[in-house]
Amino acid sequence: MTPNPLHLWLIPVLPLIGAAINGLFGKRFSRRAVAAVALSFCGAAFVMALWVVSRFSSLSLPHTETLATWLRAGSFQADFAFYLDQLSLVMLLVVTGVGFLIHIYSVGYMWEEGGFYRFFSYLNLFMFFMLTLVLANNYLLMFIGWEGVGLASYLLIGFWFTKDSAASAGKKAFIVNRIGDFGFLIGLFLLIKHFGSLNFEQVFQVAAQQPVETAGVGLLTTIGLLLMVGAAGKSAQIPLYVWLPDAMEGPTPVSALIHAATMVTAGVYMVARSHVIFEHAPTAMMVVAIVGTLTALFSATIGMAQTDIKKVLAYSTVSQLGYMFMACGVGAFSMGIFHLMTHAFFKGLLFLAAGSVIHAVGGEQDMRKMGGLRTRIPWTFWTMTAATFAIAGFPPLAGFYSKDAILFRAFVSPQGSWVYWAIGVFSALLTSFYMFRQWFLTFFGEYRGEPNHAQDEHSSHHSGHGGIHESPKVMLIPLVILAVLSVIGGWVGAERFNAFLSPGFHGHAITKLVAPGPEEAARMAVENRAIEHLELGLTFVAVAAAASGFFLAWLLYYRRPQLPQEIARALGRFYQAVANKYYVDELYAVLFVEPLVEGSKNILWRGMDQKVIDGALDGSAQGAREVSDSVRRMQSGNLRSYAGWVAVGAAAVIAYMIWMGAR
Amino acid sequence: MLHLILFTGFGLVCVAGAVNLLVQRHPINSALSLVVVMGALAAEYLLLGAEFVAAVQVIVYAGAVMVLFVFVIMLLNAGEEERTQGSRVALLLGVPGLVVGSLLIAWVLIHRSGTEAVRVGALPGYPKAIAQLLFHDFLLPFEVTSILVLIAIMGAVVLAAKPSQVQQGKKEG
Amino acid sequence: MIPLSYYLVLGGILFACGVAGFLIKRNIITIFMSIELMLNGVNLSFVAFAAHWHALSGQVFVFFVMVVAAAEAAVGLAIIIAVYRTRETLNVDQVNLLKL
Amino acid sequence: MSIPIFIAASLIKIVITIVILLTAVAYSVWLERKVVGHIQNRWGPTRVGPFGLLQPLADGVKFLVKEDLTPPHVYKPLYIAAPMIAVTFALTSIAVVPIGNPVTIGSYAVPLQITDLNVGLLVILGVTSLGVYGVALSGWSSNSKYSLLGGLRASAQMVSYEIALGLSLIGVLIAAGSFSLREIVDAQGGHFWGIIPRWNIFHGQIIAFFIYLTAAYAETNRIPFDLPEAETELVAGYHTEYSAMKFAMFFMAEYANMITVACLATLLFLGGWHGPLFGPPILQALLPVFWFGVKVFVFMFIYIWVRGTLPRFRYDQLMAFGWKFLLPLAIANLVITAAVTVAW
Repeated sequence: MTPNPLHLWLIPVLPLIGAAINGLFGKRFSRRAVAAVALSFCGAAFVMALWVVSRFSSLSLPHTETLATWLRAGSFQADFAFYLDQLSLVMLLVVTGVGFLIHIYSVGYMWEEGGFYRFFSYLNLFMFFMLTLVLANNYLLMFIGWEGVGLASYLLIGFWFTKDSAASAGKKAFIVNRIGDFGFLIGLFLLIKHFGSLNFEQVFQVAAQQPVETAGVGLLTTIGLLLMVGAAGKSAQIPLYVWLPDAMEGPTPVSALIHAATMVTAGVYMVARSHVIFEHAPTAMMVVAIVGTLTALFSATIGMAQTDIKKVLAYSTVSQLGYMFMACGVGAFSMGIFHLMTHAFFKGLLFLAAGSVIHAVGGEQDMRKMGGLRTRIPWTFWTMTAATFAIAGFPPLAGFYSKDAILFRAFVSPQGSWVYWAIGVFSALLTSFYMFRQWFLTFFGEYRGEPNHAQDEHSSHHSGHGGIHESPKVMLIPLVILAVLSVIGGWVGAERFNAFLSPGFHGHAITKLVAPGPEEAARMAVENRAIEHLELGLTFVAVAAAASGFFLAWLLYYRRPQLPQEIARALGRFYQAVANKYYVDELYAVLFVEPLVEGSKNILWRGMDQKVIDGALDGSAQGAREVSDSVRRMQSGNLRSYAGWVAVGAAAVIAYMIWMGAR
Repeated sequence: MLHLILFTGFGLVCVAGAVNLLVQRHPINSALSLVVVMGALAAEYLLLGAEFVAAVQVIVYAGAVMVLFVFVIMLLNAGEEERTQGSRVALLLGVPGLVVGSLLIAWVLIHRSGTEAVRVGALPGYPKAIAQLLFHDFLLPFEVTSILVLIAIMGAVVLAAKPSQVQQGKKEG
Repeated sequence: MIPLSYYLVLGGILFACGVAGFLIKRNIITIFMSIELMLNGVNLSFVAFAAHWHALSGQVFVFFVMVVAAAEAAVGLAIIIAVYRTRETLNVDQVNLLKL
Repeated sequence: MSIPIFIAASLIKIVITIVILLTAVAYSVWLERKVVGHIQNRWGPTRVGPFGLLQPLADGVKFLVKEDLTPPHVYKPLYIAAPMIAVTFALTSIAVVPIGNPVTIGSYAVPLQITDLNVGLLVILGVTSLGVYGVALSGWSSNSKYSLLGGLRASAQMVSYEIALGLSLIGVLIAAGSFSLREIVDAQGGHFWGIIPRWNIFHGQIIAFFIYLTAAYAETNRIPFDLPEAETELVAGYHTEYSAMKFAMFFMAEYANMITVACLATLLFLGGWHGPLFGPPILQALLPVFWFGVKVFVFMFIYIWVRGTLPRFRYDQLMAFGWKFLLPLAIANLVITAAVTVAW
C-alpha cells in the first residue's frame, strides 16, 4: 500500500452505489431525486478522476493499489487491485468525463420515458463496470468489467424491452459478444497456463523477455490473436461488427455513451494494454492492422447508403474503430488511444446531437424525412456541424489531428505499409462523404417530414412549442461542452500526446526502432527532415480527401438532390448490396444461426434431451415408483411403528459398534 | 460402603420410577414417577460430586419441565390410555429383544470398562468451575442454545395460540 | 467406591426404559416423557464420565442437554396441544394420517 | 465430628427447627388474623387466652377432630398425597437456612442451620419449585372445576414468577460470589462510611429486592397475587375440596413458605443476622439470632399489611405484569449490576 493512497477503488464503486440506490429504491423516488442520485455519484467519480489527475505528477508510475485478495489457487493469485498509468488515466478521464456529460444529457432526453430510475441505475452500473475494466490491474478483473459492460449494454439496448426489435437487438449484442469473449477467455487461459499469472505487470515482464516471433504462429501470436478476437467482438470489428448497428435500438444517450464513446473502445484499450504481447507477435499485429483497415473501409461503404440517422453513425463508429485498430496494428498504440479520445468527443457529440434531432422531430430517425432543420434547431445544428467537420478530418478540429497521425504512422511505421495508408485515405474520403451527406440531408433543403407528425408522437409537455423545437438546456449544455472539446481536443498534438503516453508503453516498439544510435544520428537528421516533408504531403492528401468528400456530398445532396437516385439506379445490384449491408446478417444467418438452431432442435433437443436424458430420468423414475410401490406398506402412519424401526436401526448400529469393538 | 448403599438405594428408586412410568396407564402417574426418577438422579449426581448439576436438575427438570408436562396433562384432561391392538409385533418382538439387548449392553459395559472405580466427589462440580467452562470454553455453544431457546419460545407461542388469535395477530401486524 | 460401569448400566437401564416407553405407550404425552427419560439416562452417563475422566466438560454437556430438553418440551407440548385441538385425541395410534 | 454424633446433632437440629417453624407458622396465622383485624377496625381473635394467644392451639385441635371428608370422584392417591407434598417441600426448604453465627457448645462449633451446602440457595429454589406439585395435583385430583382452575392458575403463576425471582437473586450472587447462604450473609458484614450497614439492599440491589418481594408474593400465592384461591371466583381454589387436617396442611405449607421467603429475603438483602452487638458474651452470641428474628418478623408483618391493603389482580394482569414488566426489569437489573461490578 502506498503511503498516500488515492483510494482508486472509490472511482468505480461510487457509480455502483448510485446504481444500487436507484435500482433498489428508485421506484419510490421522484424523477428529480433519481437524477440527483445518478448525477451526483457519477459526478463524484469524475471529480475523483480530476483529483487523481491533480495528484498524477507526484505518483511513481505505474501506481497500483490493492484492495483485497480475490482469488488464490496455488501460485496463481488475482486481486481486487487497481492500476494507474498514463493509459488508464486517459481512459479514466474520457470515461468519467464523457460519461458524466451524457448522464446530464440523459436527464433531459429520458425525462418523459417510463423506467426513468431503471435507466439511470443501468447507466451507473455501466460506469462501474467500465471503470473497473479501465482500472483493473489484472486480466481477470478486467474481464469482470468486460463482461459487466456487456451486461449493461445488453440491459440498455433492450431498455425498451417491450419492443421486439430492441429485445432481440440486445440478445444479438450479447451473443455476438460472447463469441469474442470466448476467444478472450481462451487467451486468458493460455496466459495462466504459460505465465502463471494474469497480473499485467507480471505477464508483461515475462512476455517482454520472450523472443519476437517473426516466423510462424507461436504462443504469443496465438494469445495475441485470441485477444484480438475478444477485442473484435467488443469493438465491433470484422467479422463480429454486426451487433453494433442493431444496438441502435437502445436510447440515444446509450448509443452515445456505450456504443460510441466508451464501451466499444474497450477492445482498443485492451489491445493497447497488451501491447507487449502484440509487439512480440508481428503476425498478430498484422492481423490487427488488416482487420482494422478492412473494417474501416467496409463499414464506411455501408454507411454511405444508410438512411437511418443513427445507423449512419453506427457504421461510422465501426469505421473509426477500424482506424484505431489500424493504429494499434502498425504499432502506433498511442495514436490509437489519441483517436479513441477525440472520437469519444466528436462521436459522443454526434450521437447526442442526433438524439437532439430525433427529439426535435418527434422520434423520426429516417433522414429522408428530415431536412431544413438548420434554422429550427440552431444549437443542435452548430454543435453537430463542429462534430461533422471534426470526424471528416478538417483542420484544425480534433479528428484531423488524430486521423492524420494514424494515417501518417500507417505509412511510415516499420509494420506499416502504403496500402494501409491508401485504404485509410479512401475510407476518410468516404467518411467525409457520408457524414456530410447526413449533414446536408438533415439540416439543409426543405423539411420533408409530415408537418403534424411531431405533435402526434411527442408528448404533452412539448405540445405548446409546436412541431419542431429545440431541446431543453439540460441537453444542450453537454452538446456545447462536447462541441468545444471536439474543436480543441486535438490541439494537444499527436507528438505531445505520444510523449505523454510513451512511458506507459514502456519498451515501445517504434521508439526503440527510431531511437537513434550515436553513429546514425546524422542519417537520422536527414531522414527526419525527409519525414517532415513526407508528413506534410500526406496531410495534404488527407485533407484533400476530406474536402472532396465534402464536395461530393454538397454536389449530390445539396446541389442536385435528384442525382443520388440516378446513381443508385445506375449501380443497381451493387447499391442494393451496400444498402442491405452486403447481406452479411443474412450470410451469418445461413452459415451459423440456422445450422445451430436446426442442430439444437433435431440433435440436442429431440435426440439428446428427449431420448437419452429424459429417457434415463423417466426410466429411473418408473423404477423408483415400482420399488416404492412395494415398500410403501412399511409406512403405516403409525407413529410407534416408525419409532420401532428407528429403535431397530439404532440397535443394529450399536450391535455393529460392539461387534467391531469386540475384535 | 456407604456410597454403594446410597448408590444402590437411589438407583433402585430410579429404576422403580422408570418401570412405574411404563406400567402406569394414567399419564399423570407416569409424570410423577418421572419426577421421582429425576429427583433420585439428582441424588446420584450429588454422589458423583456434581452438586450444581444436581441442583439444576431439580430446578429445571423437576421444577419446570415436568411441571409443564403436568400442566398440559391437566389442561387437556388426559385420561387413561385405552388398550388398542396397535402393534402386536412390537410387543412380541420388542420386549424380549429389549431384555436381551439390555443384558448384552450391561454385560459389555461391565466387562469392558473394567472395575476402575469412580471416586465419590472426585470432581467437585463447583458452580465457579462450571461457569468458567460455560462462559469461556463453551461460550459459542452457550449463545447458540440461547438462540435455540428463543426460537423454541416463539414456536411454542405460535403453535399453542388459538388459530383465531394467530390470524388476528397477522391482520393487526 | 463404585465402578464406572454401574453408573453406565443404570443410565442404560433408564435409557432402555425410555425406548420401551416410546414404543409401547400410546398417550403422546407419555411418549414425550419417555424421551425425557432417555435424555436423563444419557445425562447420568455424562456426569459419570465427567467424574471418571476428571473433565468438567461432561457436566457442561448436561446443561446443554437440559436446555435442549427444555426447549423441546416447550415446543413439543405446544404441538401436542395443537394436535389435541384438531384431532381431539392424545392417542398416537389415531393420529395416523401420515401414510400413503 | 464422627458420623453418629453428626447424625445425632442433625436430628436434634431438625426437631428443634421443625418445632420452631411450626410454632412460627401457627402464630403467623394468629398474627395475620390479629393485624388484619386491626386494619379492618376489628379486634381479631380475643376469646381464647390473653389477646387470643391460644387461638392457634384451638384451631389445631379443631382441624384434628373434624370429620375428614373425601368427596366422591376424586383421584384418591393424589388427593391424599397432594397436601403432604405441599407441606413436605414447604418444610424442607428451611433446612439450609442459617439463622446466626455458629455457636460453640462444649468443644463443638454448632452451625445454626441444619446443613450448610455450598449450593444452599439453589436447593431452596429447587425445593420451592417442587412445591407447585402439591398445589397442581390437589387441584387436578379433586376433580372439581374450581380446584382444577385454581391448580392451573397456581402452576402457571408459580412457574412464571420463578423466573423473575431467580433473576433478581443473581445480582446478590454476583456481589457475594457464592451460592452458600452463610457466605452471602458474611459478605454483607461491615458498614459503608461506618453508618450504613453493608446490606445488599443498600448495595445497589434495591430494585432486585423489590422484584424479589413481588415475585415472592406471587410464588406464595398471597394477595395481591392470590388468584389460585380467589374466593370470589373459585370458592377456595385448589383446596376447595379439602377439609380437616388435609386442609390444615395446605395452610401450614402456605405459611411455612411465607416464612421461608421472609428468611431468604432477610439473608439475601437485609444482611441476615447482622446487627449491632453489645453486652456480655452470651448476649453477643444470642443477639444475631434476635436480629434475624426481628427482620423476619418485619417481613411477615409487611406480608399481612399488604394483604390488608391491596386488592387482587386480574389473572391476565398478573401474567402480563410478570412477563412484560417484572422479567425485563429483572434482566435490566442483572445487566446493570454485572456491568457495574465489572467496571468497578
